[in-house]
Amino acid sequence: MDLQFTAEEEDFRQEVRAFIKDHLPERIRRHLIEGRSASKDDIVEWTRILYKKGWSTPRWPVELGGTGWSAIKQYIFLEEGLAAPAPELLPFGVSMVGPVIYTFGNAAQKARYLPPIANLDEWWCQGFSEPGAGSDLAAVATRAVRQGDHYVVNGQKTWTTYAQHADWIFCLCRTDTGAKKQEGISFLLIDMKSPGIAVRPIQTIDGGHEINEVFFDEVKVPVDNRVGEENKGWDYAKFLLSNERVGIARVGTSKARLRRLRELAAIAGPDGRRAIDRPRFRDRLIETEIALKALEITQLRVLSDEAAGKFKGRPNPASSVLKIRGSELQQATSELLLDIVGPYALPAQQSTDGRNEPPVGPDWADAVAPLYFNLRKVSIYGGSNEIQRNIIAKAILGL
Amino acid sequence: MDLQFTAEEEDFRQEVRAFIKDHLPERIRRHLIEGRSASKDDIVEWTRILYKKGWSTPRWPVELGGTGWSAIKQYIFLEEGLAAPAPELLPFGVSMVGPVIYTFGNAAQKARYLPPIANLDEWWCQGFSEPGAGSDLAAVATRAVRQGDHYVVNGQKTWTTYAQHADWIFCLCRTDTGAKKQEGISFLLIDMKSPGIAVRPIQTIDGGHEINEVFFDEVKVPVDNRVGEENKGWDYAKFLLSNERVGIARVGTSKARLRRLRELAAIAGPDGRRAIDRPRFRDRLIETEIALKALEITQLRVLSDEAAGKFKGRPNPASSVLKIRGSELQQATSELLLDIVGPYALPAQQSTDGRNEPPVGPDWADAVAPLYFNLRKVSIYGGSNEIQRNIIAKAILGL
Amino acid sequence: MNFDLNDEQRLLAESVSRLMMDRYDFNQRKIYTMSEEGFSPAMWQAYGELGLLALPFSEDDGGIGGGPVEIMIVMEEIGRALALEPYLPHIVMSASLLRHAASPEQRAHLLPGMMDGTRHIAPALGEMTGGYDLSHVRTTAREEGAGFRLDGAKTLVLHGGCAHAFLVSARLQGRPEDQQGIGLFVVEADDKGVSYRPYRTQDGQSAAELMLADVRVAKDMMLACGSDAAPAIARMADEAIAAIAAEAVGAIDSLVKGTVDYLKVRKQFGQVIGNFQALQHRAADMVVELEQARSMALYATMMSRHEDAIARAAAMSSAKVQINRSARLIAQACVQLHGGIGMTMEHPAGHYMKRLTMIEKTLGDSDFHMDRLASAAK
Amino acid sequence: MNFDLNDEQRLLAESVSRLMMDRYDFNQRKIYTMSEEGFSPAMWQAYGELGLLALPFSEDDGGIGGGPVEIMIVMEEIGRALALEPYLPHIVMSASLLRHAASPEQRAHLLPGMMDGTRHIAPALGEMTGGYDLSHVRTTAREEGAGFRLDGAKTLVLHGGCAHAFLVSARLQGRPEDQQGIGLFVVEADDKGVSYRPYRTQDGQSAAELMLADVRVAKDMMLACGSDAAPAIARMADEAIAAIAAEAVGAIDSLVKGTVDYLKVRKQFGQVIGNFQALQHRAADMVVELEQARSMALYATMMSRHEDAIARAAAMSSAKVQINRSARLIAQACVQLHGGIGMTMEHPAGHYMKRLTMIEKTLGDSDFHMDRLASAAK
Repeated sequence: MDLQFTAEEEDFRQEVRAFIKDHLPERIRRHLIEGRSASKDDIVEWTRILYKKGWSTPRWPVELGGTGWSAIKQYIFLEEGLAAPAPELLPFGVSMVGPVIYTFGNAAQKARYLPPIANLDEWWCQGFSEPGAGSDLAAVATRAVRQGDHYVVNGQKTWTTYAQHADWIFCLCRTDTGAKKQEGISFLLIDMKSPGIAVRPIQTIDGGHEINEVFFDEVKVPVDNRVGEENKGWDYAKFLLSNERVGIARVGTSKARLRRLRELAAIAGPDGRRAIDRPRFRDRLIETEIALKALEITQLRVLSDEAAGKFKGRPNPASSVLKIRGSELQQATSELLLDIVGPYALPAQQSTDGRNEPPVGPDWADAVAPLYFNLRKVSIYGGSNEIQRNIIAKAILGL
Repeated sequence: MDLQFTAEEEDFRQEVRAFIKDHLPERIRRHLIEGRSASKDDIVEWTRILYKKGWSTPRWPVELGGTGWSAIKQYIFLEEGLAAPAPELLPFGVSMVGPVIYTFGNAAQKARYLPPIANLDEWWCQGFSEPGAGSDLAAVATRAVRQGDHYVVNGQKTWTTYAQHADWIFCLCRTDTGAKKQEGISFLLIDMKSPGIAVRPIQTIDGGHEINEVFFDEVKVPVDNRVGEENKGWDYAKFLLSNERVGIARVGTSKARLRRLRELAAIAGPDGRRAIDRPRFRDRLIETEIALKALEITQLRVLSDEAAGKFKGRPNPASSVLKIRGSELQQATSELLLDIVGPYALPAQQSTDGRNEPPVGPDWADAVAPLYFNLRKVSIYGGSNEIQRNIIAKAILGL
Repeated sequence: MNFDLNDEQRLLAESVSRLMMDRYDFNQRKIYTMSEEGFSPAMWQAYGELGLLALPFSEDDGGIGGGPVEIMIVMEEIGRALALEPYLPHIVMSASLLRHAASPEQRAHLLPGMMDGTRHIAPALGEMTGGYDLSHVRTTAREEGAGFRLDGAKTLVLHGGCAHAFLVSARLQGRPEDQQGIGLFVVEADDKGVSYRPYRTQDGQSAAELMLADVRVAKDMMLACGSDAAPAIARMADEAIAAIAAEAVGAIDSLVKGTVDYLKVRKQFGQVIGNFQALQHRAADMVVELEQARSMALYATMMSRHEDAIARAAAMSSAKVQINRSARLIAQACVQLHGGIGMTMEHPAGHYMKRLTMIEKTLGDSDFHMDRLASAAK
Repeated sequence: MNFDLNDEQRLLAESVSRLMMDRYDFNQRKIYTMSEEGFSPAMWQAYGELGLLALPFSEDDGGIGGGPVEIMIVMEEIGRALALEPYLPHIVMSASLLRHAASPEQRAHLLPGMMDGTRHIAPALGEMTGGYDLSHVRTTAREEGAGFRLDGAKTLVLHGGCAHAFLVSARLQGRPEDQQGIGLFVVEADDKGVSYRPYRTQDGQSAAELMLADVRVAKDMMLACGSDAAPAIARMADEAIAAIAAEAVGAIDSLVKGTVDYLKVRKQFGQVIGNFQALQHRAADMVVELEQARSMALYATMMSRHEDAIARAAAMSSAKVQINRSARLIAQACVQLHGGIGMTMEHPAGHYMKRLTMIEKTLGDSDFHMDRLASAAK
């Protein structure tokens, strides 16, 4: 047991940190540190900078453009990016459909789809959730009917993040309605420019537009766009979902936000008082810092266990903690921001009024309530925290 | 809507308070305020003082010795007793079996059993729970087989509070094993001196001895000792349980404990610091006070609704809160005590060593950890808080 | 002690409830939010027709003479409907200030327009440097000629954009943090030197920053309390806390009901999700929080006109802490139980969360009130 | 970075675990608690045979040279078994003090008896007026003749009743709260003027109050650090926090396992209660708390010998706060899930709760450590 980072790992951290410092546009960093979302252009710009460095698909196999980094280095890279903060790599390509394609796809699919993911020349979105398939993800109702060398797809996907930007969508579609729920699903890659696709924005309560409904009306999809075998799509979906072990806790994001809170808390507010001098706030801040430190160690334990090949085939109890505590702590940091801002949580974003006046209250205040509202999602998506508790109870505790 | 106590109610409060002040032995009050349990002798002594005043069975019908007080006055009487603090009336007689007897019993039973309850000449205990019937109270396995004018009882009861002091036990016994779980149960009054009864103490982690197992081995019980009809005992049990609406929250106890905490927090500890000057402790104290104020109002609302005959036949949402929040707040106050005492929670009661030295640390310190341990029971007994949440979900929310 | 409504109060509750039912469904509300005012002027007239605008004013002043219980009844229905009209600032708060600080003549001058709905009068008390402390006043009022000259700025004036006049606190003497020396002035929105910047708030309502530069106010437009307005302002804040607590309870109650209804229809894994015990218990916990909040709103109502300012303030701070806690816990739980749909603008749940979050931030957040209670306890 | 045990460490864990399995079942433990010592002297010998008593001492001193990971391994097994032996105070804590503050000659004098299990040496540092602050020392050490004269009292000396000698902090100069001027002295239990009052603690262990009245200590029985013992005491406290954190994790882990097992066999309403989703989720929450506690115990182990005293203290305080929180939440949840049986002396659950509650109270409760973190952050 060696609980320190090695010198090599520390060197690597410095290298990553220096690279980000030198190459991340300050405009983007500033935007993110205020709790605002990265724009499409920001993400594309940063991904291409990383691509040039060879860092845009770090977990992929080396022969496909991966870095060959150890799990710990992957973690350090991820954390430094979140801590900067830099935009996150768009997960739908790099972490989701990319691994499915290089694991289960054929040679033509790999050649066609992987390079544009790496350079973000093509933007992907995820077509899993449906109105009737939320926590019960296998309840897919969208149909794909084989007609010659095409499938004809009809149905609806929802909660589709960034569908408005997307060139492609990967979809779970039901290809056999007679089979059991988890069987009879196929994994299709669908060009968003296909006739019959309509995207309807869903406005969320934070005032943002991240998610959409996607409607499929007699959409023709070449059979060549199916990954792997027909009716085996659920296996690929499970592979995809289990792939997102590290990073889901977003420890780096929460750390960056806590650092920001420390800074803000040390500045006197308009009333001349510093938040850090309010014992109730200070105690909650410290308690959140402690919980986050614990989660960070938990995350390192999971990485170390993975590297050591432990828990093969069965769930690591520590990994189950990542999603639950990680989402809770992201939310907790946004609540601390909400509490530090005081009455200036009230004014809504000036930009929505089309005016260009200075904000009311501190210049970071208008992003605070929207961030709080927005982050309610992290305990809902990616398997709600209720689903996570079911998983712990059943898979880990055997209840 | 009139949210103030009436002048008459305020006068009544003063009368009760003055009576308790004048008549409650200081030795008993001191003992209770330190968080220690009342002894049998304390309870008997205080009950007889109340009996002389006509206040030992306040909720009973006036013709049987009740006071005829309004619900609000009942509440005031209860609260003043808990706040003093005075020993609580032994509930097994006054609040449990007494009402069952005067509601469902025959004239001979009323004449025989009620007067000794009122003066606490006879000590009752409750034979409901069994090893296999905890939350699932109707799963009674103790058998009573009719043989002529007797039942022969075999089985075991557990968690029987104060069985070691008891003259009588009221028991749920299965008299028909063929019927559904809730049917086939009878309500028997059993003399604890009957041959075949054995009481085994259960020592709890607080070091106290409140509860017991009671074993029945071929115990003969006259049929005359059955209350009401054979096989209808579950109805009487439900009546008994629903009778304990007010008081279960023990708002008065928690109030008295919070007052005590305020006093203790204002005294410098051995390290020269006052707990009230520790912001974290102070905030938790204030938050608990606020929650308790809310619960007190909730309790008054329930009383007012009852007096107005609201929610007849269906549960009052506010009443469901009483058990859950009431038990949580009792526990919270004991945790505050645990936190105020610091390292002097560690030494165990000197008295158990048979020594007679002054305690280590403050003279109230040795009772703190046992109280904390002991009060874990209040979220378990009387229908665990999990059961209470089931009740809210099903009976109130219709889930 | 009795918690029952009398016949008149029951009637009031029913008529407000019916009005909201008829004219405040979710889609109508959406249309109101998109209007220029950010609420419905027609509804404001309807409030007037029901007598709600005259409710808190005494019969001597031509009002209805409703007390805290009546205000509670109205505010609870407003909360239930997520109504957008400026009833809290322009009626409850302004009426309280005028009741405690104005002369009968001043009231005779100001009230008729408020009661018939033609004039909105907004309290403008908070300042950037004061946080939630309304007795912190830097805006100055200097006697000049036959009146006063006001200079300064007021912040977060609720529904300030549509106000015809403001009740402005300004300092006649002393330092910004002094309790003494504060006067209250009626400033017309079109007075020279008055400018304001209205904006929307996160909950779809609106507020404004108010700037006063060399604004002349006639002597009789200083309220009758003279340079001792702090007690009236404190009373107003306490009454307003009781009112907003009732609004919060109405909103919470409605949100919990909607969530429980959703649990009964939303199916996953082949059954309604309300069958899942973990969700049932979460719903049960919401009931506990709701009932605790309801009790503290009642307590606030009961104590809001208590004569002992210290006891009153302690009660109000306690109530606000409980309300803030319940609002946050329940809003979070309800959105969670709805899943994604609860985060969309298309579903009411998120709108309740937004209003409840802003209620937390209005009239003192929990840190502010805990501080008040802690100093009082010292 | 790697969290795996090496082969030797794995062997150590297995052998301690086997010892506890063989000799520390629940009934045996009950017998040990009823003995005069409050633990098992035979077990202490068994610890010695396994090398545990020599574990933290350096090879130069004749020990095994185990580091914080080895201590963590042993303490975790002690926690799991609820073992009663004074390993924490008499080995972990005393060894740390001697490592940081004694001369090789002093160690040569003191260690053999500790390592072969014949002598118990108990740190006696806390004082009534100091709370958890071990650098608060009123006990005085005055130079007199060829040695020192000690006067004062020490409180809550863990397992002080069976100690053959004490490591006593006493002030050579300065005020009680000064960091400077503290010396550490070896005081034999049978020295003239030494008296103590042993008592049981709530968790079935024991402690003692130690009184020193005109106790003469020879010059060479003052540890080598002279009048600058505070840093050594602080290091000891930090190492002890790492050790007790590991004990807590062992206890919590065992308690959670036992509770989950109980959920699988206890039947109510015709099924095992582990089928009820609300209880499943409660169990899942315990896993989350357990893993967080485990991570912070590892962090404490990692940081316990960090050279930067400020960073080290912050890490230890963070770890203790997390451990205290997890210990309380999990103990409460586990007793609740057991129902009545969990509150009886006949079942292990309550005993775990008692030990975990006392662990909260040892080496600083959460208020103490939050205060430390808050002052550090200022």
